[in-house]
Amino acid sequence: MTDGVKARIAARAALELRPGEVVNLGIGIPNLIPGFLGPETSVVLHTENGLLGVGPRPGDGELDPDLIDAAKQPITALPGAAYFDSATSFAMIRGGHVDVAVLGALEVSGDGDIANWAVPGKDVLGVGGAMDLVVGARRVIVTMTSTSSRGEPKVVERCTYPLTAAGAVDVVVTELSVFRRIDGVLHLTELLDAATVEDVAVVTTAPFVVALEESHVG
Amino acid sequence: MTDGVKARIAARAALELRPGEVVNLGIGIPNLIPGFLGPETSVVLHTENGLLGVGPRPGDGELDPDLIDAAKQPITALPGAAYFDSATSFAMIRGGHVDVAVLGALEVSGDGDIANWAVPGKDVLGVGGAMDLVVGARRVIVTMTSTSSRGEPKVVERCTYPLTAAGAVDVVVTELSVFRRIDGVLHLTELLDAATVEDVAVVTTAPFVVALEESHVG
Amino acid sequence: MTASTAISAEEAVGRIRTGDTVMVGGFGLVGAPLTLIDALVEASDATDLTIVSNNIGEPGRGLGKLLRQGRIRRGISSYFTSNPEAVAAVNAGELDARLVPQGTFAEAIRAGGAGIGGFFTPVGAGTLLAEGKEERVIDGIPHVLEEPIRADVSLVYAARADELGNLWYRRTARNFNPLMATAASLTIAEAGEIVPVGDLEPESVVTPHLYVDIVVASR
Amino acid sequence: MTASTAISAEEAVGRIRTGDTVMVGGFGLVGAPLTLIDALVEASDATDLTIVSNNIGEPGRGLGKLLRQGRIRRGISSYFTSNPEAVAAVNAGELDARLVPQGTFAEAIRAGGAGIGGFFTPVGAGTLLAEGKEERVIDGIPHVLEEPIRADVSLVYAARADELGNLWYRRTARNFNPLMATAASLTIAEAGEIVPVGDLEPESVVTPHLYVDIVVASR
Repeated sequence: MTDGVKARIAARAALELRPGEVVNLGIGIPNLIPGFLGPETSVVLHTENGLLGVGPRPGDGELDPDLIDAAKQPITALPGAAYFDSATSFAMIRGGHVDVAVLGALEVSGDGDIANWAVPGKDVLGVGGAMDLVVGARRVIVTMTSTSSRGEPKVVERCTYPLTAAGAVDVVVTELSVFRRIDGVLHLTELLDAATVEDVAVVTTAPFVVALEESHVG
Repeated sequence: MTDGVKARIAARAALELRPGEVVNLGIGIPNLIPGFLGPETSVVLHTENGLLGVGPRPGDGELDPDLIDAAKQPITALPGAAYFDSATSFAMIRGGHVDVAVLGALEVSGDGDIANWAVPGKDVLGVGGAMDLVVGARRVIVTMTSTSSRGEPKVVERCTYPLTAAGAVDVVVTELSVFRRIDGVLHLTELLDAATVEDVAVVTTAPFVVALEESHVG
Repeated sequence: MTASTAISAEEAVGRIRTGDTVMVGGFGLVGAPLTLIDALVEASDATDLTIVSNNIGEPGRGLGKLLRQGRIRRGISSYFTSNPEAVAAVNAGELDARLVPQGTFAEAIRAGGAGIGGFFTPVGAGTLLAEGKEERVIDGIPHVLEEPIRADVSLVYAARADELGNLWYRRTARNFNPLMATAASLTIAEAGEIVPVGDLEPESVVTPHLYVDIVVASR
Repeated sequence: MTASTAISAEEAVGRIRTGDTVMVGGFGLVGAPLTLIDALVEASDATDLTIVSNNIGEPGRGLGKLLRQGRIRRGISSYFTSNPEAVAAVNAGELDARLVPQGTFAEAIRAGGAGIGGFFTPVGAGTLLAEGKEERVIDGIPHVLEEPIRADVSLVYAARADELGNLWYRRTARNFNPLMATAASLTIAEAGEIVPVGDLEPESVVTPHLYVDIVVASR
């Protein structure tokens, strides 16, 4: 996956976020989203290690060893920020107070099941906050490429990797398209970057309804 | 019950508190205890409405409408105090972080059962923090007169009033004596104010072992 | 979401509907959102309310006003006794009272806001207040299963709010307010003072703004 | 009780015994009590330890040092993966790993300190991490029952402590520290700075001193 592909997915996912929403961004493509929100955005970023009001990456003179995000990268805090402990942070998540979680995935099924933490046969030794976020956030947006590095579909009929949660995903943004789960059914609602329905169907094993809306990009 | 009797019970109960302990005081006789601790005491008072480090009653110019104890009376806060919300306050209590609760009772049984919140046939509409305190505090000290206003024993074989908790009481201080539960058995350990074992036995229907220690008072 | 600071107390409590469950902060009248309660009393006709509050005010004060209007059908509290008129209403069959130990009351509201489906506590086991509740012995100690408490609307009081809706509480006026702010579909905060964004120290914010929908200044 | 400030880091960690369960604060190395960990590595021979910490340090840093000494028998964490040597130790059968979702991990420690006997959470239901746990459908949503987590000793880090043991945390170095301070039989706090009683604002104290047994200054 090239940086250009990642950036295009992040740019499209950024359009899903509404003014004033509280959003938690996962590692990888989601972490590129702030670059597409603009400096005047009213979207508020939450990081599960204990901060509401995440600001941009620090400049050289601004580095603070006590200020990191959940990816353990240095960050800044915006005016109006608040710090809290981890139980409080996950109470926010599990209690439905975080509006949106954007995260990557290994697989998403047509039923909204998501697998994004463990690969069978490999070590299953890190889950972090993934399960809490996909269960708790009001809207779950997955950003990922349409196929794995081995070319296998990632929007699948049934997840083969261990689940993070069942029925949790609302929106999937890939380099080819946007899928939305509407009344429990997967809908292809937008084609990106000149992709065709056929292009999407070839790399998607989940059944889906084609219901194209007006495009948001380009 | 005269004020002199109340004060003598409070004075004796104050001797049960050890330096540095965190203590929650109930309404009535327990609230007289600070007067017997002395200004240099290291005992720290907790009030369940959200303060550790309760100070003396305020003088006329010190009254603060935002600063009350659980009896809704005005208080002050000492240097080193901390405020917290009610869930945190009761997490302290239930989690065993409050060393001692001192409270009044209608009845205490030889098994350490306590009834101090409800009278059958009357309204059962106020429990407050009583159940949390007797279950959670590491040591529960009951201060009360040996008999009710109608002359009925209050240290009883079996509580007749609705229980606050079972097996919770460690020490009972009345105007006549000190009882301690040791290995689950009620022991008469001290006679107060020239009372005799006979005086105590007459107003006590709970079975008890006589095991007098050296007196702490007088 | 971030909070709105642009509407009046009357408009804010206008969001309360007949039949709603409403949480109201405060320990007695300390930390109670008196401006919002007054607006509810004077400018709303929502009735048949379930009130979740540690007390039902005092006679003719705070929630005691709403009680006199006969608009409270049910109360969930740890201490009705502080308002003799609430006790009288229960005895007259006009108020349905659910009494909860104070620590369980606080913890159940926290659970309601924190997405916890229920919790076991040793408090109340074996007493009248455990009747009808699932009991379980854990490590030799009897526990009862308590359900989370949630509401349609929470009315809370904070000494200071910033324009985003972050809240800071003063002294013992904190009490149930931060818990109730988390446990309702709509949280309306009354603030003694509304300060610009950035004026509250980020480490000292007790209720981050994502819990607060509307901020109204105290009158 | 109020805390003692008169003993050294080495004496403090000397209270840890072979076979103990020890909680260690920090998210990665941020907010980790590095002075106390170093004292445990250098001046204690307690072994066969169960470590409760979000991560098992990094290779040769923080708890990673204790891991290299072979003194950790069991880890309870949400993310072992941040230390490849911990992963290798698990695969070699030298470290017994219990993986817990991070929010459940935090909540279970809070429950341990708060006298809660267990709680139902929707997180993890239907996944590998729910295996062996009681499941229950509440309001149509599958939940799992999680047990509280407690320890013999907690090692936490705070930017500031006062001489009574009240603690204040800076920025995201707060993380698991305030929770762990509540959930052990003995809580040892490392403080960046120890200030006189009265210097911390009472509304800003995050860990009141009744949770803290010993305070040691960072080196």
